[in-house]
Amino acid sequence: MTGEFAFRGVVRTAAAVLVVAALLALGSLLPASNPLSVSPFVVTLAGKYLAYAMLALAVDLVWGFVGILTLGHAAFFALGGYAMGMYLVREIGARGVYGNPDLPDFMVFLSWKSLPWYWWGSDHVLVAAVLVLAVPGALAALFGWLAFRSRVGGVYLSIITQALTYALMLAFFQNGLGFGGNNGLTDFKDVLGFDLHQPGTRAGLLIISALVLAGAMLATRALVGGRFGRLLIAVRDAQSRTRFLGYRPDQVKLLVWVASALIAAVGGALYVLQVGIINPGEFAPANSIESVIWVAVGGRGTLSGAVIGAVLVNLGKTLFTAWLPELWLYGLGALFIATTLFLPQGLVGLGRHINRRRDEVTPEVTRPAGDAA
Amino acid sequence: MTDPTMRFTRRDFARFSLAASAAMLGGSRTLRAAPPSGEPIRIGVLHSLSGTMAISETTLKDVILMLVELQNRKGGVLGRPLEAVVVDPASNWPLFAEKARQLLAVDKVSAAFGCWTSVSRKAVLPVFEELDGILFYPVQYEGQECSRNVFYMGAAPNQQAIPAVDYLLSEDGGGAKRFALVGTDYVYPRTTNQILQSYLKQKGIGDADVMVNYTPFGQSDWQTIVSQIKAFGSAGRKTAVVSTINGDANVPFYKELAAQGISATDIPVMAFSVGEEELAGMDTKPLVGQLAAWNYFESIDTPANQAFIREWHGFTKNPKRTTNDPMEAHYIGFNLWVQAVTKAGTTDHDKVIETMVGLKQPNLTGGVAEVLPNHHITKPVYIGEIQEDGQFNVVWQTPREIPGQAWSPFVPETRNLIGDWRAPIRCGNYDTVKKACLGTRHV
Amino acid sequence: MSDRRRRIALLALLGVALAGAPAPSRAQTVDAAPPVAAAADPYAGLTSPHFEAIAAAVGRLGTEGAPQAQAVLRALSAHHLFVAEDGGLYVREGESWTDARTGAPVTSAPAGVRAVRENNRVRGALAQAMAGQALLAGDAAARRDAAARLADHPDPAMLPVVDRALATPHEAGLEAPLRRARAAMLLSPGAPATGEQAQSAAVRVLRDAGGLDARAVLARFAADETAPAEARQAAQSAIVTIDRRIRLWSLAQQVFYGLSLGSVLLLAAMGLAITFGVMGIINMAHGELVMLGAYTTYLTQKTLMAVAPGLAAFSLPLAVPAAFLVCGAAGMLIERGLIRFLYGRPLETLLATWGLSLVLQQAVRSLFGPTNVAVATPGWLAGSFQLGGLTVTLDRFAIMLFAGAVMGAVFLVLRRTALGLQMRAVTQNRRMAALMGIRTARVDALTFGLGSGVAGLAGVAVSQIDNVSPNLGQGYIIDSFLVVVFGGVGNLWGTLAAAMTLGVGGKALEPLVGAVSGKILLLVLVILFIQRHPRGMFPLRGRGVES
Amino acid sequence: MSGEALLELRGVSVTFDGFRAINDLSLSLRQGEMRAIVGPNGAGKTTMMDIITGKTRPDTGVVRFAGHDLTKRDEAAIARLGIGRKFQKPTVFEALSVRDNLLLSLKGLRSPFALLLARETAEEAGRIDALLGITRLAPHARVQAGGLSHGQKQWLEIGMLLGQEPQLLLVDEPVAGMTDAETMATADLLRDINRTRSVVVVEHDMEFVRALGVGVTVLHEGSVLAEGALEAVSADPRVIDVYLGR
Repeated sequence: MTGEFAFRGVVRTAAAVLVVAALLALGSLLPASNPLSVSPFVVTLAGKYLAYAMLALAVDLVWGFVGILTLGHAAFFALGGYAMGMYLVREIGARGVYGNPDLPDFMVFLSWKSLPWYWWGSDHVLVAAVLVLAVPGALAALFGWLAFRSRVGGVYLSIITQALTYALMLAFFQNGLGFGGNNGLTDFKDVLGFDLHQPGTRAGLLIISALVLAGAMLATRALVGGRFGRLLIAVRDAQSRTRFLGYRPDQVKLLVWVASALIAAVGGALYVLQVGIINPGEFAPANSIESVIWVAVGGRGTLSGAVIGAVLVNLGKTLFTAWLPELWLYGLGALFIATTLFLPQGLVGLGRHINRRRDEVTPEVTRPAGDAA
Repeated sequence: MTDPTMRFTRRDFARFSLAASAAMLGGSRTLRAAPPSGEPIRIGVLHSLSGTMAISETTLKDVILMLVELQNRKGGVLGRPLEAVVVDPASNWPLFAEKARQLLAVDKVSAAFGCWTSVSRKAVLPVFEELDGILFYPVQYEGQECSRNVFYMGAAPNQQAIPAVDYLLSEDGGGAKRFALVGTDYVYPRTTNQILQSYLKQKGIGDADVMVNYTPFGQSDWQTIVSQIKAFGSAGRKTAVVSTINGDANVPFYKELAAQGISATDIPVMAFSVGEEELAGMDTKPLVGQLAAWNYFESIDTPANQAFIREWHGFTKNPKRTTNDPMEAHYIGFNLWVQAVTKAGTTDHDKVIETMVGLKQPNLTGGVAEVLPNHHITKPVYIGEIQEDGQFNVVWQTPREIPGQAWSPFVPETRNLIGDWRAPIRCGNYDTVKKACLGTRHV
Repeated sequence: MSDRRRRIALLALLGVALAGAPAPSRAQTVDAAPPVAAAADPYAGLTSPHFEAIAAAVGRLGTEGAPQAQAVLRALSAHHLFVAEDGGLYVREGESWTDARTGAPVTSAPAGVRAVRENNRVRGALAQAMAGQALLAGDAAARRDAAARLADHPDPAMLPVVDRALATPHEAGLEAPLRRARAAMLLSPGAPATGEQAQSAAVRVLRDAGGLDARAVLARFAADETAPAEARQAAQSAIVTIDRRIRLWSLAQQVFYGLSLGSVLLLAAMGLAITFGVMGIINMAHGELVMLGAYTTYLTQKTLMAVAPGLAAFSLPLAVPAAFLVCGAAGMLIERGLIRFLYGRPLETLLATWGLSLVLQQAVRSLFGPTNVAVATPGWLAGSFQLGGLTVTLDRFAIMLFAGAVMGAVFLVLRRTALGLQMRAVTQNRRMAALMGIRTARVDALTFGLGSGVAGLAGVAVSQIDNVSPNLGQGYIIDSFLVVVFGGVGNLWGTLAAAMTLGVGGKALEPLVGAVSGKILLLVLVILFIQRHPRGMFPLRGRGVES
Repeated sequence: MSGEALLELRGVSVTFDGFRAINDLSLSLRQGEMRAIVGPNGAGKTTMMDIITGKTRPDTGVVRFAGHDLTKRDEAAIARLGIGRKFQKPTVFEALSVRDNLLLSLKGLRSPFALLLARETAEEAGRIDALLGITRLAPHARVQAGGLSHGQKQWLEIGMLLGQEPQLLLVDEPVAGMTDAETMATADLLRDINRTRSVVVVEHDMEFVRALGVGVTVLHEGSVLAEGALEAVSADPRVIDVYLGR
């Protein structure tokens, strides 16, 4: 049956994520003398990868299963990040450089007198949590509703998603907007009273990220695994046919689109918690494109592939920017070219190719017609 | 799974930088003092080698590599060789934070030299404070910051912007009565312009005579804005432009100025981010007479500067390669650090930080840079006019070095703030009125 | 302690203030009795280390003249004027020295010479003085330029010169600028008292002349309390008149800006309209091809400078074919080496070409260094000309024409040539075309080559107005895609319309909401538009489109 | 003729930039009737289908189905009213197994939210097996539809149509590219279906139409040229004219 193998893969990958995360987290709590100890640097790094994996998962959900090539998903990621960032900034309170209990530093030194209204409540963790989901969700819903209702598809959709994130980037670059302009939000102190710089907190955040990611993977698996998943494939490959069967593909797409945006948003929130800075750069179209590439490298339409791709590509980036600062871009570029040329189905596809069984099919086997339009 | 790879990295850094320095030393293997020995002292180089900022930052990476090579030729530091650990944050701010963490936590560097944009500095600041590292920041910036773990080798606003405006107000500078403050929309221009506006008010320039305009990064179409400036200049009083436009957008800006026939004698443009390096990428003929304010110019004729330029050309094997202000800042910073380590007899971060304040290092223009208690330094200010050959002709300079102010007296919120990292204050943002250290960052 | 530092800072600022202490402006020095020393020797000022004195001396040479004045001024403007320790002034021609004061050649090189100091102030005075000289002695063209210069930079000290020029017989073309110059001078500070009539007359002259510079003079005059009230009134109303005129023209100006921005977008997008629009290849390396074009221009210019400096002015015309060929070849290479394996998989193409763009950027970075390279603007493209109240900048204007030409050429290729026919055949029905014996592979390569070549042409244009750096491409890729999609994929007219709409729209919004918000607004509008019209402004019709 | 019209088109016209694809077309179909639509290429057969199924909106005219105005509804709504359509080129979900194709077609759940939680019931399984039987695809139930032969795909699509349990089936050239045997079998199948449902068949193949033995409507240039029994129609000189271009 469709993607059965892939879905066994999902469980396995989720488990692997949990185990590795747990090991790293524990290792980071050991004294440095201990041979098994893990540098806190590695922990934050791992946390960052998992956050990216959430983004990749979100992209795979819409691209791999509904055939929407999104070039703007980082927008939802970043919005979730900003929502979390606002909360963390408020947490700093009077400990900022200017000791101003009400205003974040960047507002003080650009002589803001009071908080803009949209910052209201950002100091309550619950409000923040709601914002993390609500803002990107609402944007996705609005955008998706407009786009799918008027049947915007193919590259047109891709390009306007890109335009969307590009517009958001320009907007957030403006200092007038009240989100710290180019500098963004940073210099966070603690979350819920836990000092963000404590190894304990970091380990905890890593575990949480792993749990959330694993949860998201299983949730998406349930989403695409069941009867709804069949419909998704149907919509992806022969949209108009589903209409004549009485389905409304635009509703289906919208549902998945919003769900995907929410996953990305949560990823963004986790990202900010662990990386400690969010700024308009996160909206850069390049980031969205890269997230698509993670999925492609891992294997489109397999969920597990998205996670694997995200982790591996970013790991590679970390290593190469350190090993070969002058040359790493060649490596990265070559990687993308090679994957598309020689691994059309990504690493997971490769793995599957190696131990392929008869009549075992994956969504990727036939080219989605949806792509070409 | 990441841990072992990290160890790889560490070993690999060693391999990389050995290879690198070997390559660099190249011919120079012949001349050497007492060869340094023992475990090398690592210093980090945190400059973007790719992405948008590579334009400016790659050079600074090379400068540090050169200084390291020179120092090793002189016998290293504390008899141990120096080793530069180069990473590429790729003009990506979160990556800056990650790389900073790597340099401190994994490579255990004794000091890091890096960052260009304010946002990159802001991104790494928490990391350096958390892991108690040392960062030497080589670029002029907006001020309003004073961290224990950062040494600000570039100009604070009072060491660049204010004197520059004073020149424009002076008769020699054209006695400007109207000012167009044009900048890219990010923190440095915003803050600088805010400071300049209140300064101009003090000088009796009304709001009506000040025009402020912000453009996005990489703005490439300046037609409208330049024509606005032109119109602004037609009010019958001498007009000048103060440009805080970010490096990349300058070329199209100046091209448009030239195209619309605005010459330096009509409306001079005073730039804070245009140096020799940027000019090297421009057709300078139409720019002659346009102004820039820096603490260093390649054209300043002192023995120290001559020697430095000679080294640089030798090191880059390119007799045309220019030098600029941030490079001098690195030169000063690096030597100050060497002094501090030598004086403290250790690379221990706390000891080095303690030792830094009060150290003096001759700069390349015949003056002396002294490390102030607020971790800024004293700098002379020069105003240069662009010449056909892409160099600056110094037309004005401050009578003596100006001490850097971390907090601007022209911003109401920071009027009473000072930074002083010596006992007993030990605070980067000390309120001289409340007699208290604001915030809790540095406790 | 900190207070001590504060005090130092204040001292420093004080020093700064002193350094720039107010000194009498040149106009005044001219009218006031000249400094004692200068009276004897008009050149004395030049030897001073102070810009003020130098400028004053230059001014006086321009107005009062002196035996060697012209030669000295020329030497100064060419940086050939030197001061010796003994205060002697010398002109250096190559290796030979002459005494500036007498013009007599000196045998031995003078000791301890330094160039006479220059800055904007001196250069300004110099330009004035030279203008004065030219007005009396230059040829027709020089005289007209000089008159215009004096009109735009009125300086009462020059009044006698202008009067002399007016008195001597001169061609008709010179009358107007001279009158304008004279009027402007009469209204400028330090002008001889001429009475209210003369001033009002001058005001009228300037009002009819119009333009920003005239406006500046009038504004200054109107603000001057010492001037007679009626004349100031007249000046005020004149300003209003001029402003109205300027506002009218500014509309046209905005349109011009919009169109010129539009043509840049058009050039950048046209290549994409072929590769993406016609072939359906999402080429993320398109921007990098534009960059290659720009670097080709740079290389062409550099080689010309090296081998035939005389031809340097023609570097651009030569760069056009060069860039087209280089990028076209690069394009075919990409198509053969990469894209042909990915037909029917547009998204993989996107990813692969994205990777490629990274590689290309880094390659250029390694080859040419990360910093900008300087591409000079040839003289014939520098500056601008006035069209009524419209300032037309030459480089922008040229780019408009260029864009039009390229557009036309592309149309010809697509509509009138066998290749174009085959291209359309292949893109519409590959199998059928193949069956009809069209070598589709070859056509693909050529089509992509054409698109890439056009991208290269865009690079040539962009090199004239923008950075030439490894990041150049990044700045154009998004806009290009937006233009093509907005216009309707596969429709060149659409691309044209979209580019111009975005250009003019952007420029119309910029003065209203600012550059940033303008761009954002435009993006949002485009998004909404595409959601109303999912296939852009000019959608392709017919059965084929659906699938 | 007895029985009120199930499907009725009255004075329907539609133009695609200038070209009149359907020109004042009127046609009505009784409950339980099977009708064959014939006509040369470009006669507007497919466009007519598009109008009925809501893919194309008519410029003028009335389209009613069992009392509902179809011109106001979109594809999905019309399909839910009970009109099933089979395309000329068989369109099935190639990445899904035959069984999943049928499962998706089954009448019932259509809202995405409902589907999220839905599991396959025994009753549904039964219906699927039945359809597999009818379409002779039982052996291939788990095969990916993309792997089926052309004829099998045609049948699968018909099976999906039945799964919708529509009152009216629109079948566009069902036997294009079929072997004679398959063609005849298809004819039987359609007659079968017609026992319970109304059917409109668009077909070139006169043999097939004859085999169906039903009333024929001849379309020409977007409007009805002739209507009636095959013999009568094929005797009609205008029809011969159109077909043989005499």
